[in-house]
Amino acid sequence: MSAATDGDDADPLLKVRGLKVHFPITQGILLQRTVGHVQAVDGVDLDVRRGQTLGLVGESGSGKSTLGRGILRLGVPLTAGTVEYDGVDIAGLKGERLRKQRSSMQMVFQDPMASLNPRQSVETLITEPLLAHGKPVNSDTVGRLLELVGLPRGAALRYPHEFSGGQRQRLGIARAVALEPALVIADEPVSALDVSVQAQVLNLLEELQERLGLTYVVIAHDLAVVRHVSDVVAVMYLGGIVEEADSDDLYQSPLHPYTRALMSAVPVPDPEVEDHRERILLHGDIPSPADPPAGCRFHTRCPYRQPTRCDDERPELRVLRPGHSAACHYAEQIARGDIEPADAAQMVGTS
Amino acid sequence: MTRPVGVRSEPLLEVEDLAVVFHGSRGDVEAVSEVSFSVRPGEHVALVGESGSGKSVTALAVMGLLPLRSTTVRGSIRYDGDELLDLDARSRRDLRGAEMAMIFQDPMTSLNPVVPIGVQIGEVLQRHKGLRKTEAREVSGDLLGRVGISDGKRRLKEYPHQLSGGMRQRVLIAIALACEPRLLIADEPTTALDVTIQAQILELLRELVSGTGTALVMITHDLGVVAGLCDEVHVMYSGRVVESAPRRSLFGEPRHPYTGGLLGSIPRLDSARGEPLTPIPGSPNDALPWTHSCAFAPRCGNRVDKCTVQTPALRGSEHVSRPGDEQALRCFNPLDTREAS
Amino acid sequence: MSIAAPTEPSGAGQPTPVADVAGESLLRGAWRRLRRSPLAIAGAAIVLVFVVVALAAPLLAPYEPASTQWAGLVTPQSVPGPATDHLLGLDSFGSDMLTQLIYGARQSLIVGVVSTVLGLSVGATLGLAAGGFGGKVDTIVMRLVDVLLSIPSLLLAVSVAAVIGQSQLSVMIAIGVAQVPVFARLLRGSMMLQSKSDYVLAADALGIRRRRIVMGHVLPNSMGPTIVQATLALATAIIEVAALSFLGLGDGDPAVAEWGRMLVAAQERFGNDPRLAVYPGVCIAITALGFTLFGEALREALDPRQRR
Amino acid sequence: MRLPSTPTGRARRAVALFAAAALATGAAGCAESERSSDSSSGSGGSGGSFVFAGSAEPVTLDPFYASDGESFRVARQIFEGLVGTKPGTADPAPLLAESWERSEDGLTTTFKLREGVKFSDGTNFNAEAVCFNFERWYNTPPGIAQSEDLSYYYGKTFRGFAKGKNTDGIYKSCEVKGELEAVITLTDPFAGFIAALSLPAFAMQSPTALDKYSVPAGKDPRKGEYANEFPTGTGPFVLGSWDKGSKVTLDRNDDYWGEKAKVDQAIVVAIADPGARRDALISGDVDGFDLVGPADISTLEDEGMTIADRDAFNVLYLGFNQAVKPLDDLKVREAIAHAVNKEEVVSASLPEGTEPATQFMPDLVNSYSEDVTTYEYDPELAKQMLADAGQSDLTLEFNYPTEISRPYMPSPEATFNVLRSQLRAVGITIKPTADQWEDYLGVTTGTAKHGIHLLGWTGDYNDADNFLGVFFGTKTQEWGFDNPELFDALKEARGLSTVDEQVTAYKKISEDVMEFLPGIPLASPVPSLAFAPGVQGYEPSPVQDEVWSGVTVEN
Amino acid sequence: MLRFALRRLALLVPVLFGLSVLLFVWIRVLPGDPARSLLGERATPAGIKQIRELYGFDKPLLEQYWAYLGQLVRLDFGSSIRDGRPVTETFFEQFPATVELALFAILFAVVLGIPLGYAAARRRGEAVDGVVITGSLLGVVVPVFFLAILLKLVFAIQLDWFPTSSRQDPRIDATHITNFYVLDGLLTREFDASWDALVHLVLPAVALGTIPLAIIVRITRASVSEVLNEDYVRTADAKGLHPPVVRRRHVLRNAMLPVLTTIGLQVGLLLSGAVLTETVFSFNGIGSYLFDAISQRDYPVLQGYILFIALIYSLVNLAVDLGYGLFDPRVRVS
Repeated sequence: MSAATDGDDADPLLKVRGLKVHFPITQGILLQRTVGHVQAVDGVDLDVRRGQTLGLVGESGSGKSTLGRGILRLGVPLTAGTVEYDGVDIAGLKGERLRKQRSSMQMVFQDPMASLNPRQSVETLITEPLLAHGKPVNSDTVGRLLELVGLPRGAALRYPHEFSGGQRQRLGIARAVALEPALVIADEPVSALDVSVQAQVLNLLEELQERLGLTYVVIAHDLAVVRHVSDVVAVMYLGGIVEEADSDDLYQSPLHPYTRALMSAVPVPDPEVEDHRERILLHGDIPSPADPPAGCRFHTRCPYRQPTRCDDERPELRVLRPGHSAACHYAEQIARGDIEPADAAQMVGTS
Repeated sequence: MTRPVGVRSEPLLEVEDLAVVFHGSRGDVEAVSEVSFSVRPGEHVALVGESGSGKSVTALAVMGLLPLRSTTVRGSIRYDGDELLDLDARSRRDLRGAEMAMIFQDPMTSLNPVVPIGVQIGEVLQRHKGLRKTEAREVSGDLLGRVGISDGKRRLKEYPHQLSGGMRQRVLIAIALACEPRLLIADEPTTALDVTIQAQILELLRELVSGTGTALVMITHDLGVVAGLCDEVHVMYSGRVVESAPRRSLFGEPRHPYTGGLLGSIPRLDSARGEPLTPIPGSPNDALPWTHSCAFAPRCGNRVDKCTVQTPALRGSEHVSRPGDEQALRCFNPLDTREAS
Repeated sequence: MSIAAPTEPSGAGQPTPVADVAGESLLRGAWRRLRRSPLAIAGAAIVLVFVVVALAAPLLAPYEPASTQWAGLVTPQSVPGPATDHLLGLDSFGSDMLTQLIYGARQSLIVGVVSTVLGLSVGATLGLAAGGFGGKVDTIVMRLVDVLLSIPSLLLAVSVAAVIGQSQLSVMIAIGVAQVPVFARLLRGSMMLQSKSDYVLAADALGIRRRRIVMGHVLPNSMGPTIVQATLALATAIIEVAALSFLGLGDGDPAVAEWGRMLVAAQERFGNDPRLAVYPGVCIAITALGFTLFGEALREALDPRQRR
Repeated sequence: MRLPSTPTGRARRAVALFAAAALATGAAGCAESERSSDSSSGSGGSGGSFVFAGSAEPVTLDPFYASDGESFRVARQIFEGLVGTKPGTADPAPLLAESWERSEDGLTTTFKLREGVKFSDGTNFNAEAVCFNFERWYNTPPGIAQSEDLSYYYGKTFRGFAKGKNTDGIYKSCEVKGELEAVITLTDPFAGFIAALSLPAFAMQSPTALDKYSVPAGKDPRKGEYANEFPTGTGPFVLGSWDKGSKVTLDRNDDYWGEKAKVDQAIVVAIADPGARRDALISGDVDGFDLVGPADISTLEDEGMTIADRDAFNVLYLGFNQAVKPLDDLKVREAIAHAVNKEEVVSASLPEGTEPATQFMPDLVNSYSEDVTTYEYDPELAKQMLADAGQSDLTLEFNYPTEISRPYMPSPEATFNVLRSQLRAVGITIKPTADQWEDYLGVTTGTAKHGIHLLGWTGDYNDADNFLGVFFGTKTQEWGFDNPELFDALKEARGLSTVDEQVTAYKKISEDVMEFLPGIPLASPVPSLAFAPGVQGYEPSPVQDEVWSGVTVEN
Repeated sequence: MLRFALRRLALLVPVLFGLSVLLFVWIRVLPGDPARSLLGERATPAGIKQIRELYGFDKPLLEQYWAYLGQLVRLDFGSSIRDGRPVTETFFEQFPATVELALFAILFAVVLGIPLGYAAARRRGEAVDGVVITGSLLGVVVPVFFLAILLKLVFAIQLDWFPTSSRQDPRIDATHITNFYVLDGLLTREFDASWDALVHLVLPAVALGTIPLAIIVRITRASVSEVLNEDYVRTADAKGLHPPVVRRRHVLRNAMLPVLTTIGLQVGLLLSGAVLTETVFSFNGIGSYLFDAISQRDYPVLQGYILFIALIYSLVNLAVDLGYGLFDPRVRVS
């Protein structure tokens, strides 16, 4: 959904405009001199509507996690842009005001073990944020929350290391929802879990969304996971969003060459599909965000790259059809099949 | 599948009733037992399972890489008809890297950080092919080219940290294939990589192995990887094989509740949005000991009373709905295929 | 001498992230591992005996400490040896050797504990300030620590002792001060490490106050290496007392019941009466061994890598 | 005597500026045989080398600017003065001067010089050289050279220089009366003049060499080329090399006027730690060493080493600070004197052969008195006297130095320890205050804040003023008393022109002092040297006037 | 790399400056004064005053520091108050001795420690491991000076295998160029002098090297057992390489990194230990001279030596960090 133009809905809960996060690269003898920037997030516009799930997908170095943390203002300094939450720009918040703001925006971390203080009992883990925000805590609070995430009430007195990975992630979720936030950003919520456990957590997230009316931003590298949970999916590449669309729309007809390549690369556990699927293999590695290519950031690996324009001009995220935008100069032509991939060998059919 | 499976030749590798016991300070732990499978030249076989299922241990046992001091390997591992477990350490070393090679999961840690990659490739050539240093360098450069690293000669001097993850995995593949082994074991070769890179590497593997008659044992937790690559799939749970079948049978009509559960719980890119997932309850930690029960019983939707008191044996049969496909199953109450489909 | 180098033997100079293991009940896990290790048991036994002897010295010792009433029996050439009324003989200054050894344990305990507590409290405060506030405070504190660390610890102790003069207090301060930079750097290092961990980020995300994050999350999880270091510092202190005595900077009273002092006083009689040096020397070594064993075992027990 | 303030206690005194060791070229085990073959190039006497270990490196080889024993030890081999000492005593004897004559008023002394003496640079020793030396001393440039640190003995003896802050010296002139006759004139009588000239500081040095290698004024004269490489005297040895931080090698002076040295070479090394010196001797690394620790004597004897005792020319005392009550009470002081068992102090902490002292000087000093008041060891009496003085519950601060060993005080901690047990026995509570040597000196001699303390002195030459005058010549914070009578008496005695007059005066003073009892003289500990069995001909001297020309080393 | 070195060197400047201020104030806070120690037990107040004026100790502290700083800028560290010798002269005369001793000590520790640690790691939990670990623990709990005395008593006096003290036999007339006696002997071809100096080094080096040995054993053991579990060692094994190649190229080369760091950190420990060891063996290094400077308040020596030591300590650690680059290419690039 094109953030910039989509006005037919109620106000989005979260509205990000022109967000940039650049980490300085410094060197120098006594005085640190900045010699460059890692452009982790470089100009992102994003809207998240209430009660919906936005999926952020991308490979390593795409800036998806930085974007998530930037939105939460979590240890990431914003270089530019605004983050409007519920109509209020929180990009400039600091100190106590930022801290207070946190109760309405929460985060679920990738590694449930690392994100829980091993010295705290489950009870403390859950009540601590409540107390920090002056929310009432009674004898039932912890039990109720544990039940909510599918853990036994008795778990309150135990410690994180006594739980399995899936259960720990449930704890992390319980802690996040304890503050009754409206927005939850889940950063790779299942990637550290065993395959057979991932579905449990995904289902729990969905269930909570329904029961609590949560709005999600789910960040993941696994397209299938994102596809499964999201209403809207934004695909990131090298610090920018290259395509954003309704989940089904995106998967059925991706418009950006990168999205196409990405989706074609995901193996499907079905021999019938695998044997007949066409794959687009991308050349080379993802460039470094410290030194991103000029023009379209994807042009170095793009099979549809066209002379000069792709190299020189950075494409804007454009609405190509309702609720579907992409940042590609030639999206329409590619979709129509007017432009063939330059290197036929890159297209691999496995059967 | 366009890959020629070839005639049913003699198995290159035959693992029979393999058991691996770790001797730890808290007593012995049987990490793997009753594992049998075989691989023919040119055949691609997958061992699939979650962490702790024993798939990697099985691979290490085949390679002879388990620490001698703290492990006992029982059963039989025959390579080209020879019993590997009867060989001395030296003879096994002679096989490793030459006849059989392995690619590891994490390209970040599997290369020695302080040795140039050229040396790391070259040393295996020097060891097994008796090449001299300069010759080894020459060949190493070519190898890098073959695994898709352009300008290979120049990069021989580089260190692992100067390469991206995908590059490193290519280097590891170059090392593994340097002596044109007849058996290649790939242990989660793409897990640590990004999706687009994963596709590159899988394609590369496919390319390098196909047509050479190299037997491939693919170890992975990712059923998607298996689906497009392997002929035969062995699903492991808690140290034992619970289901073996040709891939079409296995994916089409899984019989073991665990296999079925796995397939049902993974979100698929091609499934419709909102299609509910049916997770397997509990976690792999909940496994029971195989000794008097089915390890999967606590998490099993098809559990019957027998499951918690008796150990199911692995029984081979012809697949119910795919005649001609041999399968093996360790279950008292397998999924009804008609129901599953 | 400082035996406890500030680094871990196990890592490349980085403090071990104990946090991923040590929770209250994880301490129980550590305790379980400790109990299984024979070295830890031996260490603990030595420490226990030592502490009991130190505390019960008045009950165990046959005479008063530093009672030099037999000083006249000692000559430059000889010291009366074991006899029925003096089971281990006299020491170089005419006190009962056994009594002196027993009270020496008490002295070592006092010096060890006080100096370690001193070094720990000052060092940990500096480390906490550096790790907690970061920024300028960190820079200033760490520069100071760098300066202190650029002087070998014994020299630091020697110069401190030289300023304060010869007394038990000065020895304790000297040894304590020499430990300050070690503790400061160690705590600061593990706090920095912990600060980067996800649970700190998570706490921040939950809107927990910075103070509470530092004091309630980062600090408790960073204490592991510091506690280990403190145990090792006790061993170091006991040996360093002897070194300071050797260099003439110990407690000024020659008759004081202090092992290092006794060892040093006996040194000139080493050739003809080695007993005088060997007894206290062995006491120092065994006690230091006890604390070292215990500390090393503790380190291993708290080390997450041991759990693989 | 001023000894180097280098700590020479047990341990840290390990200023091993040089040291000795086995000539363990091969397997270290065969050190003995190797050494003998190595040192057989002698042309006269027994040949070979004599390796001697002192406690510190010399400060300088120009003895005029030295005041430490280690510099003097080397200087005595290279240089000779007009006056020497009678072997085995502290009494002056002719050396480069064959005789001397003093005028009635004690102001003029005429020296008749020995004939045929040459400096080792080949120039003649004569009256001109004598006057050159006296003038050189008198004209010491102001500044660092005149500091007490450098020209200590000249300042003490002649009390002033030609230029600078202090020009009230007693030196007036030196006159060349002939090739071999020089006349020295003083402005005030000074009975100890001749004895003082036996100090190595007043040794005769070659005018030619001094001129050649002269040190620019203002520079530290101890560090010049002369003092380091070309000290030129008339002695039985000449400087071979001074390997800084390692050793001083002395070669035999083959042109020596007297009996030539028997060894080819004498090597002086420094081993600060007495225990290490002992070990070095036992293992054959050195042939002899000075300042033997009392505890080591029996060990050394067991190992077959020879111990040579010097007659004690020192005194160790327990001082009272009368600025502190009740030490100002004579009764209390006497009580303490009766409480001290000197015999036990000697047996428990001092070298064998040491005699308890009765007064503030050793018996070798000409003014030693047999009639001083003595205080018998009588603890009961002591208790009674304390009770009488109303001090039966007396607490005293007891200052003593640690980690230091002085010839008069080989192990102060042990001495303190035995004294403490004796004082405890009469009911005195002791509050021990220990300090390192330099701090200790600061506290006991530079402040009024101390109680009873241990200190002493080693004499330089046979002159009671060198003891009594040093201790009680003026009001000091060490003693904390003001006794103008005593001060005046000492001043007067110093000015007496003949030795006989002086002896009478000093005996009287000594007796008075022992009645006044400012402190308790404890003993004159015997300083010992130790030698390997093959060493012969070393003559110990109470004032360390030991020249090694007669030493032979047999391996 | 060069940039890194320069940066580290530049960082030394404020540290050393801070240290010089700290030292200056610190040293003058010490009670007692150098005049007293110069003049001994019969010093007169006038004599003391004279000395204080001569050396400017009567001037205000700031003025003294300013003057000192002025000297420092000209690289003049002043002269010892005790013996008048320039600080730089004595330092460079004695420092080679300490360095020689420390080098041999660390050599002893490394040559013995790494194989022992390796063996213990390979046989973790077995008897060999137990013996090595217990031995290394014993190594650190015996006071250095006590060990030194024991060694001397047994090997120098009882068995007479080694000399008891000093750096070289005084009877040897050796030429000294660098003051590293072993090296000097080689340079001048006076091989007997070189050998003699070497023999003199044995006991002190063993005494001084024991604690580093114990620490190196333990670090090596820990580091090797960690590296043995690394994936790349498994990769090397999977290549079927010969065990010595695996050990040398893949295990030791990586396991040496923490050992190297530790060796760097030992420098301080060695200097501390050197004070004690030099004392016992009358080994003429900086340790004992410096120690006496403390007790005698020899300000110039104290200041100069400690600054030198801090500088050298920092430089050694810098060198170790740079040396890291030789072993670890990851550091080399950054």
